[in-house]
Amino acid sequence: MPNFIMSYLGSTVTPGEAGSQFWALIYVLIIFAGVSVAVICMNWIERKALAHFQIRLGPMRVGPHGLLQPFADALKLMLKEDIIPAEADQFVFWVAPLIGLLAAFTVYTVIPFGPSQAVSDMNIGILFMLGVSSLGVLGIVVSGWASNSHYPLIGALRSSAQMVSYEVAMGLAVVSAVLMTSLNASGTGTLSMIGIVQAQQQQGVWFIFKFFPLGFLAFVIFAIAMVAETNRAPFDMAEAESELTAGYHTEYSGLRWSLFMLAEYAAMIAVSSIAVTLWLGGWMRPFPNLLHAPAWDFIFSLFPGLTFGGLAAIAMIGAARMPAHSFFRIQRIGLAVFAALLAFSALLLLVIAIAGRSADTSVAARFREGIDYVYWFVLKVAVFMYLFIWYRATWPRYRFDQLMRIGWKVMLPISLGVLLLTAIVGVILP
Amino acid sequence: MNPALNSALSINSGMAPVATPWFFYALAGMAVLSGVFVITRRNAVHAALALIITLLSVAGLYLMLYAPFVAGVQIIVYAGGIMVLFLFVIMLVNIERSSKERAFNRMWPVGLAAAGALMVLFASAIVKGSHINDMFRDRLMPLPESTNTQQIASLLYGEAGRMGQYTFAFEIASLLLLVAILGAVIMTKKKI
Amino acid sequence: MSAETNEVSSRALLSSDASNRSALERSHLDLETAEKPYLDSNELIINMGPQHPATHGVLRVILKLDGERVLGTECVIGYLHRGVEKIAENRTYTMFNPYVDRMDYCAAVSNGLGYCEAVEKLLNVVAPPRAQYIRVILTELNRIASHQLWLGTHALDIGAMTPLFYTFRDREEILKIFEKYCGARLTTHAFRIGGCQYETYAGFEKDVNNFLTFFAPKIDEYETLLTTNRIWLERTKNVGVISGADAIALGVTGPVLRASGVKWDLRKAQPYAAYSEFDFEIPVGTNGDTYDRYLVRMEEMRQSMRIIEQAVSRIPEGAIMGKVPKVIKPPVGEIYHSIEAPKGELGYFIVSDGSTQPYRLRVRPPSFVNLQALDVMVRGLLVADVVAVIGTIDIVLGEVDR
Amino acid sequence: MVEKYRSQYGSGLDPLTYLGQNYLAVDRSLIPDILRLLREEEQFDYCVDITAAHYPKREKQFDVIWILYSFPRNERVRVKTQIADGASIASSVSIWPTANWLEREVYDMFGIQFDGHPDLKRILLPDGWKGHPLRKDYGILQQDKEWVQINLGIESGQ
Repeated sequence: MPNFIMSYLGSTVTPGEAGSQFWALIYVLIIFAGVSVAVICMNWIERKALAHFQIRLGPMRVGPHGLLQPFADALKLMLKEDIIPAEADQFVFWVAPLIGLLAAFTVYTVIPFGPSQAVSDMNIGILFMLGVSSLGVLGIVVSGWASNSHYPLIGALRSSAQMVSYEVAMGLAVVSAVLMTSLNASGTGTLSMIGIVQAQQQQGVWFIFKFFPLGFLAFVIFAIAMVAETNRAPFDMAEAESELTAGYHTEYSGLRWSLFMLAEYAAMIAVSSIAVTLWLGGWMRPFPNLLHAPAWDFIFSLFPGLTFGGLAAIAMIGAARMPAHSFFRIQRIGLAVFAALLAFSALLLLVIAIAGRSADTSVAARFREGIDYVYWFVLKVAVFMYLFIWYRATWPRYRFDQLMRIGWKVMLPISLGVLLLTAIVGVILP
Repeated sequence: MNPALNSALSINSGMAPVATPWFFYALAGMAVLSGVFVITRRNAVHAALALIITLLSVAGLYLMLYAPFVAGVQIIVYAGGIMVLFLFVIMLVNIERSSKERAFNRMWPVGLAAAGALMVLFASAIVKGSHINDMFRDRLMPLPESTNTQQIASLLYGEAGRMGQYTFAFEIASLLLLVAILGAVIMTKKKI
Repeated sequence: MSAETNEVSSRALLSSDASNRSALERSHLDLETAEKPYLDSNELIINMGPQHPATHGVLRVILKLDGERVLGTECVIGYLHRGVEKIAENRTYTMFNPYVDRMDYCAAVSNGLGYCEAVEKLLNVVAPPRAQYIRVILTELNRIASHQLWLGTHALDIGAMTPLFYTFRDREEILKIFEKYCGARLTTHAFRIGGCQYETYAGFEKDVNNFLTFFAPKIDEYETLLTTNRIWLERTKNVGVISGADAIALGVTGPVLRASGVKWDLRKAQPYAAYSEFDFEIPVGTNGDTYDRYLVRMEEMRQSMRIIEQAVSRIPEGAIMGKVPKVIKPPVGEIYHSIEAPKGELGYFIVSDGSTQPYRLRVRPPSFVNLQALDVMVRGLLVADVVAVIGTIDIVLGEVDR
Repeated sequence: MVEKYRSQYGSGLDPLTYLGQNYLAVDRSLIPDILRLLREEEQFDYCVDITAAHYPKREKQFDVIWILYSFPRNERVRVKTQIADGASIASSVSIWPTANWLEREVYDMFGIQFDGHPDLKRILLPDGWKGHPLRKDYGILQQDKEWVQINLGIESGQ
């Protein structure tokens, strides 16, 4: 058994590629659980961050600082009556949230959290991601139609038009990044997600800085298009609550509605992962080529532990600063326990980092490496998730025709131009 | 292709795909069944959903044929793009009326004949069975999964210093599509 | 929308009759003249409201849509009708006073001021100067509060969540002053016929001055969020345009009229209370679009602060209650008195038959009349703009339906 | 100004002032002309309000009142006329578009018909409601019980 585990840990390829059904299944489960937990965390963070943007406190009642609020919400949504409108198309109404969810989660099969930390490394990874994530719109369109109601229908029409238009600009931006992968020594590009990150590693530069400002422009276009693609503010036309009450999911309630939310957040994480992989060096830590000494490796591998330590400290301060009133006692204890858990994780991570500091093939070193990869990847994705919240708190909503105009008349020409220039520069420069 | 990936690939090149017949029959059955649904469902949206399932199963079959690029394009273009537009249009059509109309018009004998002919073709290919490789021997080309995309690219655009076999046809096709797009825009737009 | 480009400066508008005439020619604003749908597609009839997040209460707008384009609208109102005018006929003048607060509950003080002044006029008494000053201060504070509420909800309608909370934070300070002054926050019933019932509490001036220094940077804060925000500009510029002539023909008043370039404010045109003693400007827009209305209201908040500042510094000593009989029995006659409420001209038409109860009391609600312009403003726009325009007219359904 | 029209229209016009506010008592037959004149010639371009009052004991039961304002003159004037129950009066929607809803409200509350109004129907009360609440013979507790029972499914709205 240890040998079996070691055989995997020692592998340099993804389980899908190695043909290991067992490990692939484990990975799928880990990712499914991880994404679900991430969505729950995101739910809490979004509510808290949004609240603080808006000078409120946000959830404070369920658990210390509302930490248990997402669980309470989930419980509530699961127990809520599941209403299917009488005039709705029963089957399609039932299947629509599943389509969205399926599309959002399928994408994760090719997201590389590390060189071997992915379910599979598909040859056409990025194409697969774009294709599958574009299937998510089917769920929205179909749900709007099946509700047999005007507002959802308008929401569905809006979102289908919006997603189809922004996919074009998004695709062109992606292609310009893919073009850059071909500037290796071998002169062959790749569509594989892992290959793209490795290309950045070999070229020694994140693609966001490559051919400045071309890479940056492509990245910005992608960053805008991905907000439109996930129906988030300021492009949340499909569910604009002040215009269409709730857009495509107006008629949904309970668990079905929560599936839509789950799909939306999963899709947000997925597109952020694409952006990170394509332009921000994926799992790579900052300056892997510049600061490549083993000492630097060690210093950077301390970051996960330190991050958790910082979180633990914040939680601890929060517990200490709670009012000294008997009403808050249980909350204080809860927060302290939470802080202790975080601190324990921090300790564990630090121990692993120190134990695996030598770059050999020991279990600890392997673990340390894997943790590093996942940590840096997740950190970069988290920045994007924060941006999503920030956008939502700051900007008014675009109008539908303005959105389309920007998509077709601004983003598409710019991304085409960037693509052409990238190709030209790529041919001339080396 | 970067060396790291190449070395990675060499590890599993001997791996046989798992449970291939199972996947094949499941996907093929799904494709056929939902294909039947496409033409029998009176509700246009149901038919469209069935068509999406057909397209996805076919994409799965492409994957099994070591043609991931075609599979990806199938998903992104047909399932993702065209079907969304289909649904878009269907939603604007009066569903109540169309669901009352007869699903089959008088062209159905022709359709049946065409389907029968196609079936005979496939059957003959299957009957030849083990000789199937003989049928297209001159076209048979080893297409390992890893370089499939690259080979398509070199067919279309050519490799360094050599024009691709289909570059001209490819460009003509894209030009044709461009003309079609412009035509559609001009026909529907009152003023540009 | 109206093709006539509207460059009416207030003077040009006041002197020329031609622009008004053109408004007359296009004055049949019924649904029959709705625009034709594009490519003969089906019209979509949508009920917006009465339960809808963006209709500010129980307004129901029936939208006739071509896709997302609005071909015509019809407002269905009356969901909040409480028969205020009928109630007035069955209450004494004093008893009716609190009822007016419930009409425009966002600007209860203004409503009370209008009613008290109307009855005072009918009685032929004048409130003492100190009472007038207190009235001005509170009314202007209420104008700021009303505009804050408008700004928050309007921004929320357009999708900006955050300004709502900022404005509510600052509105809270005003409500605190109200609460300290008369014990109520929303439906204040601050004034009595003949003056004010309550003397200002100790530290009133200080509180008001504190508020002014606190609030001045807050307006800038709102403006940094919105005024030059690109999305905000795109969503509000050239949306819901109404020309000055159209606005007059439709009886639109208040900031909506001023944003269309008509420099008309009852505080200047026919000064009431103590307004003639203060120095302030009337902001005027040029385009009559949603953005101009936004700017006008933002500037009005600043001007209100100017008025409050002057009033607080010059508040005279003296009585706060005029010579009003215990039982209010105005002589037979009728009176129309109107004030500049935050939403426009708020008028009271009272017919007295010499008894203790009004024989007929008519309220001329600004929201009701302004709402009529919605149809003109949203024709040919998109659904999203309907929401923006409803927000920018600044209606309060309590006042529309009464 | 009033003198001019008085000579033109005879005795149907009566200028009055109360508490410094001017109003014209006008005979019903002259209303359309006078309103149009006020709008076109005298620049009363803003129709502030249209309302009515009910005097059940009079022969002509209703006062209909137009409150007008002139932007150029900064002046208000009220026009008042008396009409009998069931009689109708010319609509002024073609003079001031704003009269549309105001007249609808007068119709809703008093049951006064306006000839030539594009869409004269109830505005604040529901369409099928019986009675006109601001008439003096309509009690303050009175309501259209039948309507409430049918449309709201409850015994009484109070």
